[in-house]
Amino acid sequence: MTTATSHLDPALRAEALASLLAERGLIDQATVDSFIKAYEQSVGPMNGAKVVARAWTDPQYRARLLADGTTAIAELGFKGAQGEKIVVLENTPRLHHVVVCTLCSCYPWPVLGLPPSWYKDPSYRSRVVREPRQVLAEFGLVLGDDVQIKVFDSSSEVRYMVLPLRPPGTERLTEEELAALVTRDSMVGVAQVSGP
Amino acid sequence: MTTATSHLDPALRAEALASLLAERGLIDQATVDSFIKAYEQSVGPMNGAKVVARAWTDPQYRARLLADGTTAIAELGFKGAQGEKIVVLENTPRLHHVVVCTLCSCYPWPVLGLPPSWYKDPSYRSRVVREPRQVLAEFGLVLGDDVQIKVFDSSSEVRYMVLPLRPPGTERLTEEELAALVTRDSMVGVAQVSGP
Amino acid sequence: MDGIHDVGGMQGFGHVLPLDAGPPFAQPWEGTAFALGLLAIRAAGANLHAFRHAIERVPPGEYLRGYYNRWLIGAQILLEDSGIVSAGQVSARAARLRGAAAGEPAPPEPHKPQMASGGAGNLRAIDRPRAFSVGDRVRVRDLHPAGHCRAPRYVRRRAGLVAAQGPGHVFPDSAAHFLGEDPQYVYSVEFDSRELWGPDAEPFSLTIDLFEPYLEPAT
Amino acid sequence: MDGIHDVGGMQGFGHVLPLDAGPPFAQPWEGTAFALGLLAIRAAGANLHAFRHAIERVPPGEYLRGYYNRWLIGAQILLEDSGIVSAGQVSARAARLRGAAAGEPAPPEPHKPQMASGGAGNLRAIDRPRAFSVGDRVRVRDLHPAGHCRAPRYVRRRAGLVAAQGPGHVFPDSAAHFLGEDPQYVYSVEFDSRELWGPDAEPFSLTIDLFEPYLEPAT
Repeated sequence: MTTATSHLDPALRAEALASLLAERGLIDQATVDSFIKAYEQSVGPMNGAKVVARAWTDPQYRARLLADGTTAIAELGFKGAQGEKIVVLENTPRLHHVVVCTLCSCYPWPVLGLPPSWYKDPSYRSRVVREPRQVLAEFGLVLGDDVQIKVFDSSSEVRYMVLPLRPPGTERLTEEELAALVTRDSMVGVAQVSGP
Repeated sequence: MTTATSHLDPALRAEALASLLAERGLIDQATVDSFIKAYEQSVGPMNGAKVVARAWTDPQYRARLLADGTTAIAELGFKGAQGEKIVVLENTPRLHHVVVCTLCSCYPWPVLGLPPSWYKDPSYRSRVVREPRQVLAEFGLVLGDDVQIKVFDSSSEVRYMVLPLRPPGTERLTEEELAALVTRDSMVGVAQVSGP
Repeated sequence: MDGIHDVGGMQGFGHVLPLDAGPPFAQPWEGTAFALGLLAIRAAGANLHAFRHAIERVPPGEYLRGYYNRWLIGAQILLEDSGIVSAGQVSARAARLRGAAAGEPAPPEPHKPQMASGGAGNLRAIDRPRAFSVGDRVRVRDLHPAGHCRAPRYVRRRAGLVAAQGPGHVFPDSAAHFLGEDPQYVYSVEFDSRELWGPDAEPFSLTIDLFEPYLEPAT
Repeated sequence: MDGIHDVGGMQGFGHVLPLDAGPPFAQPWEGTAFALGLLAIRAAGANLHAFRHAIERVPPGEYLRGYYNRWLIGAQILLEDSGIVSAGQVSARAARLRGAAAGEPAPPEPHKPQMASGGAGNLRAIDRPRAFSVGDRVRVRDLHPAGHCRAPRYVRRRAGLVAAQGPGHVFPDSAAHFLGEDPQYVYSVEFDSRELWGPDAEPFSLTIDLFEPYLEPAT
């Protein structure tokens, strides 16, 4: 074992590593800040929400999205790291998809941003492949026995995004209003989209 | 999860628990001290060493020990918790035994006392059932390819103790002198006994 | 329970610790923790299996913080299960011991579990025939218990030979949950290392004690 | 590597965390850690698989101390592997940042690993036929690799159906060790929950992407 094993406060470890890399010219604060800003401001579930809203309102787009998620998502301008190949999983009233990465925390960054804490936690990762119905219920999503559950464990560079059910009572909403309803959790498959 | 999960300094947790149990009359300092003293002073590998030295010098005892370890060990006065049934594993020049408990840290207390740190550590527990030769080499015990290794994972209340090889050059030693050579590590199977 | 305790064959724990012959208790609190564990077992129904299962339920991060830490938290969980202490009490008492003026919750209602016992210890005479003989080829069942179980993951679905017939024994899977002793025969089953770890494994044999319900004839 | 990262099906981690939509970085150091990881990958050979494998080698106790902690230590391990920093340097620098007048060891000799690349990303055209078709019944091999591997323990030795043919893909088991891209076909394989967890399992299906070398025809 290296002394990487000696426990350090992570904030201090980050500062020490950053300072060593800066001396080598391998890091500069502007680059660090740009990475942070990108995922704090530009890349997040609002991207995926636009994809979902478009699919809900444009049947041809929906067909393209389900046939080739990567390309259809790129139409809206979303691509980049962790989005080399994105497959979209369509929920129906009788079929519910939920996505996990048991081995690390793979996640479709271009459409959903960085994964939330619960997705990266060993509890979700360990349990959703063994007792998904129970896990979803703990999250507040109680599915009927007539709903089939498909769990996807993303273990290659293929990334998965769920196309949730469009909630009833949203027939008159615009695409933009629909996008505002779509939550990150619904695109991972641990929640459904509620009406306005 | 209960708040048992909230991290406390273990010394403080021990003090808090002891104080709560004392209020209920479930613990008193004299009993605590007697438990500690027993395993600090009376019960330890010196017991097992006496068993080994007797087996090395008394062929009939050796035969009884290998046939029924529990009874033969009790002849020398050693019994009690974690010694309900003890099986003795005889090393030979061509066969080496090593003992582990992968699921917890089961150990033959009456003959060896409480387990040492390395025995309880996940590294030993995880690795010795997968790469015992490598683990023994890390401990400094390099066995020839002509020595067969048998690993015992003690997962019931049966406890195992290794009868190590008597080292050469000890023909004239008394039983007591022999016992002084026998180490705890040799009775778990991670070392051999060296001559005087 | 497929918990953090089931470490057989796991990788990544690094070098073994040195063969250090230090004292049994490196620090005073470890001795207290040891005694507390024994007294907790006594107070909570004299059930060693329940204590082991409590240790298995120590949160994984705490489990890996050392033996007497998990032993101590295991004792606390066992006592919580029995209504002898509550977690809130322990936290509050700890805060008070550190000088905080914290109030303490009322003690819980004790409900120490009881289980009929066939006698002291774990060895039991069983008056039914054994299912397996020495030399029989057996396979470890593909068990997925939610509760206590003494068949580690690394032997499940693997085939070995019965090397010895062990004693009749209180069944941990039942006893740990205070559901009765349900005595079962134990067998020492020997596995070839390549059956466990593939053709590139170091050559050795692994013997482990398995309860009759864990085993089925290997076909 | 059968490490702490392979948590699928493990028990004892407790309730899931709440569906909290907090900011991406709960504390400033987490953002720094995130960026450090990306920059460490870049500095150490642009190999995401090697970074994943570094995270797998984070000591288990540290691994369980949170995502950005393991990400950060993974970055450090990757940089140590490449001779860009040494662990002693990091500790010493940390001590100095805390005000200690500690000397620092000399920087190590960089030996950034190189691997020929067939292009950006991980998707690759493969000009040999596929071994499996949609609908084929396959079994996950009983793998015991010491290194990086993307077949988790919970699917090994289990049989499922090929649900989709995925892309050709750089093989993580090779690439993570800078041994070449060795592209392989990916398959989405669907398992019945009872095949994974026994007859009492919740009814559901589990689909996972597996590389061709992980699979064999199920008999």
